[in-house]
Amino acid sequence: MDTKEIILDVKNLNTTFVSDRKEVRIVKNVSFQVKRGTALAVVGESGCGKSVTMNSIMRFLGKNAKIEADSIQYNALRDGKVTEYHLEQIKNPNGPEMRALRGPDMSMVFQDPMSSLNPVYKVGDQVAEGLIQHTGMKKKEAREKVLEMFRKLGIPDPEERIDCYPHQFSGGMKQRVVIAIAMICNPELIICDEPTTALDVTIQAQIMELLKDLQVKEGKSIVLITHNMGLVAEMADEVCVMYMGRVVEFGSLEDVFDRTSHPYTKALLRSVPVLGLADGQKLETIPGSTPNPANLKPGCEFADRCPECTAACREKDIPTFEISPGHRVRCLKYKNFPEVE
Amino acid sequence: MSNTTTTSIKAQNKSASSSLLKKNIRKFLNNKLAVFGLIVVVFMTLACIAGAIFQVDYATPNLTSMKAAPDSAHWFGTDTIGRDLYARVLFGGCYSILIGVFCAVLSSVIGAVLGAIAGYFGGKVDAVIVRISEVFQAFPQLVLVMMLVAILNKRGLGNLLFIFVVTGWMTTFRMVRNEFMSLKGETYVKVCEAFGMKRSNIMFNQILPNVMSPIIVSTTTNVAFFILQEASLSFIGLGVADSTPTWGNILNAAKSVSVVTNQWWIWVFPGLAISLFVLAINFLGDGLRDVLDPKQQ
Amino acid sequence: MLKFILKKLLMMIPMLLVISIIVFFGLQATGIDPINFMVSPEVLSANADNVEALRESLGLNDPLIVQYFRWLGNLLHGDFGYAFDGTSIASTLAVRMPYTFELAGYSLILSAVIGIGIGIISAIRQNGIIDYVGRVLAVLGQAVPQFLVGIILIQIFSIKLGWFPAANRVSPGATNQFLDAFQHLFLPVTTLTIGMVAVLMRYARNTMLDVLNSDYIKTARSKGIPEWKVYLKHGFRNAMKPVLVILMFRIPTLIGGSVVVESVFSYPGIGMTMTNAIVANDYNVVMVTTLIIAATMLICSFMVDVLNAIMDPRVRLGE
Amino acid sequence: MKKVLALVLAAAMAFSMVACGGNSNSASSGTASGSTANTVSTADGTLKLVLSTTDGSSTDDKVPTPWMNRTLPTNLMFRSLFLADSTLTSVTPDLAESYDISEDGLTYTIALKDGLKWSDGEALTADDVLWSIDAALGTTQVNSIYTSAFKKIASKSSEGNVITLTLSEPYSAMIDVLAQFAILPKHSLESVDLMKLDSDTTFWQNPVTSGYYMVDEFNVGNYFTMVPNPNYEGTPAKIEKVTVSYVNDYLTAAQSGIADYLYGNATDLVQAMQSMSNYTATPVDVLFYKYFIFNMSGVDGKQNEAMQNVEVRKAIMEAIDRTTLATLYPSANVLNSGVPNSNEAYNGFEYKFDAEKAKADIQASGYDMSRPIRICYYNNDQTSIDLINTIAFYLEQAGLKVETTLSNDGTTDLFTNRNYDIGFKGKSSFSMDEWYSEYLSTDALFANIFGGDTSFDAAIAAYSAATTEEEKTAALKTLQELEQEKVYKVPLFTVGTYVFTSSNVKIPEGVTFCNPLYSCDLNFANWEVA
Repeated sequence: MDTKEIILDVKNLNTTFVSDRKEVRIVKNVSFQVKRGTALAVVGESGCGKSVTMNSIMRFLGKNAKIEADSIQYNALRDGKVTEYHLEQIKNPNGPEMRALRGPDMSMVFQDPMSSLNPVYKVGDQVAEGLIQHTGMKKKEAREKVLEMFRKLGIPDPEERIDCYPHQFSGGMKQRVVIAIAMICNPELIICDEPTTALDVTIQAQIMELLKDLQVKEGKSIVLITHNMGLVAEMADEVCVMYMGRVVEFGSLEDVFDRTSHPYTKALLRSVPVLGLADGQKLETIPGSTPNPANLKPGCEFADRCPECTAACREKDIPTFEISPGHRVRCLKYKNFPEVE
Repeated sequence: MSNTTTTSIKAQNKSASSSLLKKNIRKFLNNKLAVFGLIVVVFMTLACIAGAIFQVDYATPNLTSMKAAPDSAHWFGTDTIGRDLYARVLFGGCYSILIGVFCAVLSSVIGAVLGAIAGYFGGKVDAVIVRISEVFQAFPQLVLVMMLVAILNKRGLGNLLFIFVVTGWMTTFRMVRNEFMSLKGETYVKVCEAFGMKRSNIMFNQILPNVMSPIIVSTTTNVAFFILQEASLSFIGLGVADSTPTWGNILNAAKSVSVVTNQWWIWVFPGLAISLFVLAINFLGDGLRDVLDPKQQ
Repeated sequence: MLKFILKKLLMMIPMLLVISIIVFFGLQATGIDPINFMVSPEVLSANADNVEALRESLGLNDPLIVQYFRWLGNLLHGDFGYAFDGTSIASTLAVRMPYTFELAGYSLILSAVIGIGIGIISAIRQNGIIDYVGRVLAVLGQAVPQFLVGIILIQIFSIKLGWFPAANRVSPGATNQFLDAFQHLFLPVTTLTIGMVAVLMRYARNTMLDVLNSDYIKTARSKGIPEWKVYLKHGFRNAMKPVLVILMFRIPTLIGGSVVVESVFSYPGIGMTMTNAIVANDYNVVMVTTLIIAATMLICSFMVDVLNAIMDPRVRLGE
Repeated sequence: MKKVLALVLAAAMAFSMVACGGNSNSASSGTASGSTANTVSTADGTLKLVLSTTDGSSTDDKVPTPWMNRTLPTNLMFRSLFLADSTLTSVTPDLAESYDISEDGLTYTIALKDGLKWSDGEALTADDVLWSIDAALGTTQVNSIYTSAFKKIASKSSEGNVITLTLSEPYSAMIDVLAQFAILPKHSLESVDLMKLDSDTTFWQNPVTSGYYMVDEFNVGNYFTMVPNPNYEGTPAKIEKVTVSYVNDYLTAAQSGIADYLYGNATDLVQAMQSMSNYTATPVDVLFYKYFIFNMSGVDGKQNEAMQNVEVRKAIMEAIDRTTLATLYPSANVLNSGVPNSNEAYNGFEYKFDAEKAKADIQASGYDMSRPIRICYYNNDQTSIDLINTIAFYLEQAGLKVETTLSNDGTTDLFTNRNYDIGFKGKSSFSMDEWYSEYLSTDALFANIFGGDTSFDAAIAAYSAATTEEEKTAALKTLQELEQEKVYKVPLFTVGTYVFTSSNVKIPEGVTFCNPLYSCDLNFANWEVA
């Protein structure tokens, strides 16, 4: 596909953690693309590796994480020209190459706004810091920019709030500040790691609207990590479903929600509470629990919990099949379809 | 049916806790320094106790063979009045380790109880106990000890133990209090309260076990601290009376400059004994911290 | 902020009162009769009447509570009383306190700089060489009794090498005051620092590790700022607060340590004064020195509180 | 792990470097301290002295009073009427021009030199002498040799430069005592409360002196320096400057090169000093008694029941092997009374060491064996601690329980709280006279310990009055017998003292050192510093 269309292309990403002298592979052969100007939702249960995947791409993991990939390609579009960056080749996770990208090109909104802000600095300064770093702007100019951003993000009384400290903010306001930090350098790609889990439901909606607005109006690309299927339905253009460190289903929102193919995705969708659940209708849960990533059996990781499991499922690694253009499923049910990398 | 599930849950719990224990032990064994510490501590303690049980002769002076260098009869040589230093270091170890362990454990107990009370009840009780601890904290411990020695005007072992315990509980107290402050807001405590459990039960049976690991770690390091403190006090002449050998007392010979330069064995062996034991205890404490405190990986 | 400082200052007053009560009544409990030390036994038995008059004039026959308030009143007027041998305690302290503050102060600064410095480097380069060596040295520094360190240093640097004097704070006829001070302070300050550095190093390392694992460090990195800024601006500043607290908690240990170190190095500070006073049962001196040390501790902890407030807006803005 | 072990080993080597180094190279340690003197000390031509702050004799904020001990620093500042020789019993005039003793030994006429001046220019007169004698009787910190001698002065007067002292009874040692007694300036001190005479820092940090030197600079806690006294009427000393540093430990001071002269009797000090090639060790003949004093009863009637039985006291002496104990000191001589065994007046009695007999005797005496014997001692040096520990061991062998306590003062503690049975003391005695005068029923201190027993009084008076050797010997024999019968205080041994001088100091030929706590003629004017 055209590098103008694809902003981020990940092929065969593997992330391994070394702990207690053992290596545990958390992310396995993950491949996906993010199209420019769209929103990709990465969904899955807690611990399925969604956050690790994104943090691997941004290189925010500690020294005990080993990241390998065939390719992590980021395509920057500047003045109609595309510059390719091969992130997998950058050695130092916090070196100048990575740093130059963080902020003006790719940025990240973290899960917990409560702890994502440095408690000892004024929020305005924290937002301005990246701007000053990348543009060499004067403090005063930067302040104007920050005020502008605060207004855009709907922070009331920005002139006053800009000189406040994080502990004087509510959770929702803090998350707006975190988003401001992510947005201030006008990046192309924003990775939002469960940005609303820690917030009240009403605030959640506001924040999500804000993000959607940004994506649509300013043509940003967003990767949204969540386990909230409702949000996915509202926000995403494409959906990537992960289970036990693998992408089990990838496709457009319609592919995944309306033509749900993988048994796990089906189970996941069934377990979403719907407002006005009919009397006597039970909310379904997925039987069993996620296996321990440290000692996995061969074959499909979902086999033990899968109602459609066959003996073949437990034999060897399952390849991915493309059941319609752009809709890929990792399940032997579709072995008649063409295999893809 | 319900029976079987309970047993299975119990069994699960059991296996889970035993696997946790196994994991912790494995983690501990992987920490070479901690294992080294444990071995040294156990070995030295056993050696000292064995010395005490077999009643090695640490007290008989022999002025004809005083200041004798180490040989096959006296492994560590003899001291300034010809007593066998090996026996003295063993016996002194008993007293020093006793002082360290006794004071560390008792001061931890006092600190934990007061910390639990202050942290759990909060309010005025907390304010009063915190003030008391601050008053104690305002005195340098050595100064407080010196003052108490002046008041009691005796240099017995009992007095020293008393003084160390009275002056040593504040750090544990602070730690336990802070933990209790945050833990008492936890749901499980609220649940216990809602069940109408006795407060003492909630404090000591429900909350305290969660704070045990930092207490254990700080107790370990306190053992080392008190042993060193005793040595310091002995040095300025306010420690245990000379008739009771402690490592500090024996090391006191290093006050004499000519002993330092001419009879190295008189101070090097007790000095090494203290340092090695303290080193080992600290390694052990660090190891325990790594195992027990999940935050410190 | 002003309110905060005032509140903290006001809280020191009852603390000091309680401490003075403990010190006064505690030492009265020793049952030492100062007359025995002030008057020679010969005079004691010869002129019982005069002695009684002296006792009366010193107010030793008044009830304890009266004596306490008189003592306290005198202290507030700057009258620290007299040692049993008749020297004015105020003049003794005027000379010795600066010496001890010098010793403890330099050790504090030095150990803070070295300990926190190495601790933070250890945390940043976790499991690197500095980390490893630092950790082992820290444990070793804690394991050797302080007086033994002092004695060994004297043996090596004063006697064998002859680089530094082994006693006193000032040499007779020293022409270069700075050099003289450096020579006399070097060994005792080193001795005190070795013990202090160990604790600070360990603590600073652990705190910095905690801080570096926190989310806002990730946020800082996501802005693409250079690593040194991440460490110093975001990491260090936040790690400083708990380290400062532990630094404050170590000050008593430092003063206690200086008691031992002063005695090893014949250093004429209040530690020596106090040791001598205790051995001589001179409780007038013990009372005042203990009180002064305690007051110093309170002031230190007050200053740490203020510093904390300056550094942490959550404290400053009253949360 | 290996790194750790390596570091531990390195630390151990640092330990041993200190330890072994000193063991092997006593010669090189000499050169090392020589170089120390270069780096640490300042100007040449300076005599460097030290004062100890840990033996209780001086504090580091004033010049020590010359009325307790006459150590070298004070001898260089204060003079007496006479100057003793190294035996301390033969004198030459110093402040005095001449003296005369009446036939009956009761009237002393002493003429002062003309034109004597204090360092501040005031005249030194007979008034100063008379005031000093009065003051010594009224102040607290004063050696008992002065008070017991001056108490015998019934009247004193002066006429111009001539002082007349009339005694109530003959006292043969009066001139010797006066040779030690430093005269202090009346004009500077008469307004000072006698109780605080020795602690008046305004005077003692810059005293008005009569000797070679006066204080130039006093640095509290560290040192004082002395420069020649311009008003000294004799030949000025060749040494231009003297520094006196306050230290905790003489040996460290010597090794680090800040002491040209020091003294001591502790084994470790003596051995270490003897091994330093740049110091000369001179043994000095002194009467330094190490002795026990049994806490009996006070004039106030308070008794210590446990020690009343003389058999217990004797048995305690039998339980201790003093000959072996004496090996703790570089040169100690066992003795059995105040009279050294080598003295011809010694009566031959001996406390024999016999552990078995002692055990039996104590049991026979009916002593409650469960009651611990409490010993207090006040010297905190390693040798004293070793000695006490060994004594405790001997007593335990005899079946007794023992508690030993480091106390602040070996004498007053005995009677202020009767917590102790035995005091262990050291006394650098001026003469045997000083030893025996403690038995006087009128002795203010010991009356509280021996209950004011009058049985010694007559014999002591006879000894004080004795003028011929025969009379003295006879009196001493009587005293020894009394002493050995009563067993109130028992000497273990006398210990020899050493004076050490560094090679920096050139001491003129023919100088004999005396007891370093007393004053004698050292020909100091001709001392030189290299």
